[in-house]
Amino acid sequence: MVPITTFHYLVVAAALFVLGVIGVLTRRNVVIVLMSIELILNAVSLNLVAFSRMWGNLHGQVFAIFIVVDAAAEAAVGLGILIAFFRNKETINIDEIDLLKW
Amino acid sequence: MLNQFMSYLGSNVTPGGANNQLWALIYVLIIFAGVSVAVMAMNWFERKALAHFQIRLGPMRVGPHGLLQPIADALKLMLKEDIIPQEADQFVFWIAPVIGLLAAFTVYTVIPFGPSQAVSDMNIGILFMLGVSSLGVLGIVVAGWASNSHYPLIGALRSSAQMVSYEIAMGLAVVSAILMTSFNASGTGTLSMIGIVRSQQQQGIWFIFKFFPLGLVAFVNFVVAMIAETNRAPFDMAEAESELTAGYHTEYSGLRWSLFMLSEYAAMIAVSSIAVTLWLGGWLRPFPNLLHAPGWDFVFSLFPGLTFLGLAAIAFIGVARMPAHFSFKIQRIGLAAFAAMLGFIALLLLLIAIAGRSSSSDASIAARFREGIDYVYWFVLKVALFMYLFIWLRATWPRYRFDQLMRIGWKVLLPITLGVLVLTAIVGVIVS
Amino acid sequence: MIPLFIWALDSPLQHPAGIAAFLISVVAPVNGEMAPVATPFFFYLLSGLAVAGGFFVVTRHNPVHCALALIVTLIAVAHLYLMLYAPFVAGVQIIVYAGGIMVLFLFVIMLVNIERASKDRRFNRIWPVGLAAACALMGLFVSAFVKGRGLFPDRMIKLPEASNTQEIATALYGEAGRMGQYTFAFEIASLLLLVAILGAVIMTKKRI
Amino acid sequence: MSDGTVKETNEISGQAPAHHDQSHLHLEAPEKPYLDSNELIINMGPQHPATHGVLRVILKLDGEKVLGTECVIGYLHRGVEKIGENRTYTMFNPYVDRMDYVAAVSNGLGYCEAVEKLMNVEAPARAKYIRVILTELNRIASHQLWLGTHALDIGAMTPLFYTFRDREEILKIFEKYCGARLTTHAFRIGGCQYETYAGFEKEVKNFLAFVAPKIDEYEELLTTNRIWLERTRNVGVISGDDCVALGVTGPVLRASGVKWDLRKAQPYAAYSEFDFEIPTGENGDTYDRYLVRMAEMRQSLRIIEQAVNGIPEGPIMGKVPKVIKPPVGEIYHSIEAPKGELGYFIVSDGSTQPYRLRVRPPSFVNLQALDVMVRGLLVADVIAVIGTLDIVLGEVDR
Repeated sequence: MVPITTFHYLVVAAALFVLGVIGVLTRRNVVIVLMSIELILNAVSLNLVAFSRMWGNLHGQVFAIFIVVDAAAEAAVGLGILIAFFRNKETINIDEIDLLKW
Repeated sequence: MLNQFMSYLGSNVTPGGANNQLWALIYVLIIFAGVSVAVMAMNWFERKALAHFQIRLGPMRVGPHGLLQPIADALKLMLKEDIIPQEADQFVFWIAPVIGLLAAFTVYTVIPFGPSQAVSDMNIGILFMLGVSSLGVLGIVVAGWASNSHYPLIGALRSSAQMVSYEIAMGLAVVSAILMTSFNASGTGTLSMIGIVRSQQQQGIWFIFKFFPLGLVAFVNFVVAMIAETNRAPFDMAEAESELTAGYHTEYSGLRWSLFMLSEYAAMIAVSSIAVTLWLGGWLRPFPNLLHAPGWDFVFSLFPGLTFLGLAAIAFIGVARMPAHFSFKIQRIGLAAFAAMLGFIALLLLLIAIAGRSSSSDASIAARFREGIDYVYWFVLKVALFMYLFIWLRATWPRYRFDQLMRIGWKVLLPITLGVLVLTAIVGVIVS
Repeated sequence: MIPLFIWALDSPLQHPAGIAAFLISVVAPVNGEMAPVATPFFFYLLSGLAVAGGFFVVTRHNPVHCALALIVTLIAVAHLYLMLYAPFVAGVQIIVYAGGIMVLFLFVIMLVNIERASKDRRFNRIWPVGLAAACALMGLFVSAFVKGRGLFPDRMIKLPEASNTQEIATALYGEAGRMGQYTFAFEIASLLLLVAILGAVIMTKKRI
Repeated sequence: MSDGTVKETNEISGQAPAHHDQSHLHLEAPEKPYLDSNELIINMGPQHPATHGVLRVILKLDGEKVLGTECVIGYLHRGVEKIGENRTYTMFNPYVDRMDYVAAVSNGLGYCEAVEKLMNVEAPARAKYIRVILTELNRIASHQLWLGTHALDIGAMTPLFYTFRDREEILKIFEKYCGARLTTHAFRIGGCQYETYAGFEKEVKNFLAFVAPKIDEYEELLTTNRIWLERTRNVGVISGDDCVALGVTGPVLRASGVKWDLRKAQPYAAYSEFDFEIPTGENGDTYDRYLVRMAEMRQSLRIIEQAVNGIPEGPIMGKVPKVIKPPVGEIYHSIEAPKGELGYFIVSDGSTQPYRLRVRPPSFVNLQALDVMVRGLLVADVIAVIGTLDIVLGEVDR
């Protein structure tokens, strides 16, 4: 078999990234949109860790940890907004979230 | 093969380590079987102990003193009709208990029953344990949701909130123990489970007694958090029988239900193992440094045999106390055979202890074998004490209410563990 | 569940490891001192699982199924981290992502109206535009990878793995009184988390 | 929770539309000034481990907070009052035991005394003393059963077995006295049918010596237990005024600070001759009700001791005709049953059968307080409050 190189990891990350983008752009359910964002973040941190391995230093891994922190913050705030929104409009469809004020 | 086994016994490496893949596999099988048997034994013991707390006898009919009751239960559960509610989400309903079980059993990969008696020695061992045991909550949440019913849903929401909150206190308590490993010459701590026990050995103190009140406080906090984490009384809100019928597994029956029970008990043993490893010196026998003469080694190595001898004696007393009526004949024979088996094991262990003693200086196979038995014995004994604690609490205390539980988790345990962590760091810096 | 299971049994940290190694030695004999878990077979298996999980996240109707698929992806990616000699990141990924964030997601899915959501249309009104944009992005990636294949060297430098956690700690917190390279960023991240917690609490509370 | 689930519950409630219309829960059209993401309606019971029989409580929840409750009763309705109209006075006597089956002796006492009052006969002194002893024993048994099940509901498993062990001793005395353990039918109109068996006094005294430390044992397990305190203090608070307005009686009323006990207020049987106290609480919460009941058990021991020591000699049956035909008239007589005021209203047309018989069951009336007590609390507290009300569904549904 071909030995696994950084390039292989990049391809996987790119595939995850594109899947995430498709999810963000096409799904209606906000929860799933948030999940797709998590996919994108994962793709990015996979890239970073792969590069970290490629260069043989730890910067990529540290950044991956920061990305996890960011993902946690993003999920908390995003889901908080979602709950608040659901209370008011009783919907989580992205099509119906079209007012700047309610 | 035999030679390899002997050479393994003579070696001092973890099976997961270099060139021991085969033994790693065997260890996985041994641990899987061992944990399953332990869960069954725990099931029997809990029923009997609880019964005696409550002035009852508990199971008495299936086998002498109900010894075969867990087997009968397991058979019954396997043969029961497997019901999936029509409105349930079939796939998720099916997979939920499997998630819980996998999470509960996966944790055993890194539990060190001895310095070389573990499946693997990961350098992120404790992180791995916390992570995998936090996956167990997924099984519960998903089970409650998939049942498509109100009580399971409430139970699932309760337990997910509970487990996520208590994980924080638990993690902080663990961190303070890990911090203690770093107070050595090199100033470097370790996350490896084996490394943690080794550093207790090197520092000559179990971490429960380290910086006296601090280790103890962290340990107590961990114990409270671990009871909450495994959904046991007095924190068994998720399956509070009198409130939510059976909580998240209300709709489950038969084999699937037994998988939930299996994973609950396996998780109990797993978290107890963490507590033992982090604070109670893991496989170390009491006073390994104070009483380290070979003579003391011999005395302590007699303990496993003596324990089994005691169990055999109890079983023989049971035989003697059985009614002399002829209808008890089979039970008497069965119990006597069980007692004889225990006695035989005791004899074997004592023999090994004596044989291992005579050549304790060189690394003979008997000596290695004796050491291995010692390690596993002390580890299992400590875990068994925790199991008794679980039963004791269940028999004694009422159940907390959900908001009180969350209050304890966030307003009591979290600040205390944080304070202990900071104090441990300060004291450690001052001392070293 | 396969990744979880594999993760259960492999331990690339003390190479070679566990049952995964055993399986590998049966499936494809390994030669040399190459870590057995870092074999192409495992790479393809895990990346396949990750991509399949991502695919289901995007296509499944039911949000809970999506969440489960995402968990599979996350755990598979954690494995990939392990293969890349980043055990600490993998551990953090499991604890924070799979154990924390995904439970939060499931919690919210159960709170909001899922019955109706699962009967609704899956995709929004402008899905063709979105899909086209994503395809364009994919084209960009493909062209970049095809043209820039040489930009990524094939080397894979072995990182000292046993001290991985320690080195990350050094980078984050510094060493012997010196501030680490990322200490300031780390503090900022903690501030970010604090703000996020406060924001989430304030937004979800009915009356403060 | 969701549209689907709310509809589903409505379908279930829809089985009883007449009842449904009077529902104060507004199940069909919940008024939501503020849309709530987690409002759900669940049915607790009639098959539920903690509803003590076949009580069905419809709970409207906001998350875990109770917004309102509605009790659906009648699953155990046997038409006891109607049966009474079709039986002679004597024949109806065993039926009353089946109402509050954990305190059957009290039920019988109330009925016999009501009929005696209607007929203007009085039971002899010895019969009255025997009645007091058995009734107070039964009060202890009832409270013990309450304590065990209440503690079990709150999660303490062990007290149940302790209380049942000790209740067994009481049931043994009952069995020796009249041959039955649960539905005793111990008394007859005009007195008692059976003379006490040989050694009765001694056994009762032995029991008193046996049970007093056991009550301390229960208290040791619970009274100062932190979890028990947290689960019961300030839970299900009801004020004395509310109790009076709702007609709540018994330990629930006394725990709210109202010193009202029919044994003192309107002494019946031989209660005026004994020295005992009425324990009262202050806060009217679940913990006070627990304390009041524990104190009542001790007071009952005092009463029994005095009664056993002072039991007079003499006949045990008053002068009652063979065929009981009370004069035309009506009577309301009530006694202090373990759960509260147990009243019998009997209208006689001069025949051998009551024209109308009406029972005022304490459980039924006390159950009304449930809604007042649990609003704003959590689901777990509903369990605690149902337990603390000490209801018996046989009596609620009759």
